[in-house]
Amino acid sequence: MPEPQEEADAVAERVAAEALIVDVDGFEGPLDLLLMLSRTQKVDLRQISVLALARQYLAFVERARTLRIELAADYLVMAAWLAFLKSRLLLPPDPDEEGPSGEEMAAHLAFQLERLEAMREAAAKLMARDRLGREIFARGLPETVERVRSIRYTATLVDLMQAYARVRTRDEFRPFVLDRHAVMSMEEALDRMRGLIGYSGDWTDLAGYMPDGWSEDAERRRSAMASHFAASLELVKEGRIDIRQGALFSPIEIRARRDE
Amino acid sequence: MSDDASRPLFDPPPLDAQERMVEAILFATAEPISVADMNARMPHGCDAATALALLRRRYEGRGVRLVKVGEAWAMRTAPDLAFLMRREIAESRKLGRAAIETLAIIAYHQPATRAEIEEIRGVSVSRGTLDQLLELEWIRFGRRRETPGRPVTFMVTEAFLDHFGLETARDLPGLKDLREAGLLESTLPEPSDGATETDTQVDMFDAEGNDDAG
Amino acid sequence: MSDDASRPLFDPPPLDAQERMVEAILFATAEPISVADMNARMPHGCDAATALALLRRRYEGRGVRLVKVGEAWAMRTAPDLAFLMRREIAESRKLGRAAIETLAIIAYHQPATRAEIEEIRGVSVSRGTLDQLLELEWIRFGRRRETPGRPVTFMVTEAFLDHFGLETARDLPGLKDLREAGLLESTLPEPSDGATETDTQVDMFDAEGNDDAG
Repeated sequence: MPEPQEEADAVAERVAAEALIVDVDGFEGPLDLLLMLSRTQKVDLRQISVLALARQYLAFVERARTLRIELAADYLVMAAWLAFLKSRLLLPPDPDEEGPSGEEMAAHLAFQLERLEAMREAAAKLMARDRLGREIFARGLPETVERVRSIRYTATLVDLMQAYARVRTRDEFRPFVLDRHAVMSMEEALDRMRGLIGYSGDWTDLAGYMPDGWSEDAERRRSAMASHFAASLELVKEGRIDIRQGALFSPIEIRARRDE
Repeated sequence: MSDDASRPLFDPPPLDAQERMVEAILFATAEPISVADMNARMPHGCDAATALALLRRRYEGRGVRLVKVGEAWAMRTAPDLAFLMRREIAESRKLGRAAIETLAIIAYHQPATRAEIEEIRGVSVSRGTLDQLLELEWIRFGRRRETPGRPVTFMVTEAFLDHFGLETARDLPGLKDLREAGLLESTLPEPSDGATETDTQVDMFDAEGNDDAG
Repeated sequence: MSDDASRPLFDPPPLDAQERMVEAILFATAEPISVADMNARMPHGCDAATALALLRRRYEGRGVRLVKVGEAWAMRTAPDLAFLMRREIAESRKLGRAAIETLAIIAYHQPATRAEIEEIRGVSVSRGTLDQLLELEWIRFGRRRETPGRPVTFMVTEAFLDHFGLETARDLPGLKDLREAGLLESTLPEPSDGATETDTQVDMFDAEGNDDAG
């Protein structure tokens, strides 16, 4: 870059910086400010001197500080980052340093600026298009489209009967859950017998264990007997009782086991 | 619009261009617009009336046409296409399970209270289900039951009988008939000779399709 | 509609009648309408797409024209007649710079997450900005990104396309140049000078040669 140009830039830079300070609020963040500063370089963003830009930015922040203008934190964060970048760019690369080189960081910043600029231009182009309601118009007097929703529910007699059959069939399944008046489960019998068994040291007829109200009706008696018999076998298996039957069809007798 | 309207600085646009203008104006305005208003909007020297006449002819027999509303003009769809402006969304839907079961229970047990329906279905009956059936006019309210709380009862309607091709609700087949007709299975009705299944009761209990019988 | 759709009970109306119908449907509404919607409203057997092609030709060069918006179609005034319409402009809320930039970033980078928008603008995006764009129905939520935190993405809508006179998001001004310059990438492309396509955006804006609608 030729010397006089640089001097002119420096002047422009100062003027710009002063103007900028007046309305720092007008900027949409540090990147926006950087983009504005970069314009003072009057070059394509691809050729921009990031080092010079960093100097401009830091000068701006310094100036803001002397004028006691409060800068938002993100402006200060950017300043710190740019100071770091500046040192990276100025010092010879340290081979032990991890991370991106100063040049890479600078290139990325230039890319960010270019991308932001590109999006701004795209936004401007977009807003400058012939737009609906401004240059192009939709029908001003639309006619309402009436929506008539008619839902026809269909069901046939077969559907109806199947539904009824389904409900009634469910009903016939219900004995398993509800119609317990004629059925005693083994669990019930087992619960009863566990409670009673401790009192009987001698052989007792199993029929004597039938609960009240379960021996009159044949159906109930059968169920109670069956469940108590099954429960007895369970208790034998557990080793809690002995069971015996003298002869075919003779009474089944049980007693609590002694040897425990 | 320039303020010296008296001096014709430019020639008016050709008539076909004027016709386009009238077309765009009529299309986009939110209200019918008079010839005078059109002229006021169009460039100096235009003759909206003539352009309008041309445009009107152009739209003759089209899907939209130019109509005069008082002293103003508007575009309107052709009356014979009014049917397009009505969107009839006719859906035929199968009545949902809850609804059909509820309906069946009412039909078989009418007059039935809600509590009775719930007792039979074994689940509660939502207000929506009953509303739907009432709306379909397949059920109606019957007399209140003379029990505590005086609950309303539901009955099936004439429309119901009509729809299902029944003379009276008593014509509904009984449970036994249903079983004999094979309607108690979720699968197909059994073959008429009854060779494979000896007892309908059996397949009712061993649920759907266990083919291990063979 | 009819329950035996397989059997054509009636022949569909002749094509010129179908064209009238499409014309009426499009004139009756301010919103774009899809071909499927048109077909649904027209009598059975109609082919709205064919009728639409005829109609489009008919309106070429007229004061109103047929435009495609996404997958839908609409009648719109010709842009060169904007000067006639000054009175129709309903003064809309002016969008702030943040909103305009955010909109552009979403349009050109879609689907874009909030973090990506912030990355490009270098400043956080206020909730209000996105709300404003959502309210205008110019942006909508896209699919969540399958990255940690599963951030939501934003996309532009059909109303956006309609407003800016775009047929698809691929027709955004300068899109091709921006992509070739690597400016739609998240990082600086490798300085290989070839400016070869990189694949990140390809899914959105793939079909390069979409025939420009006049």
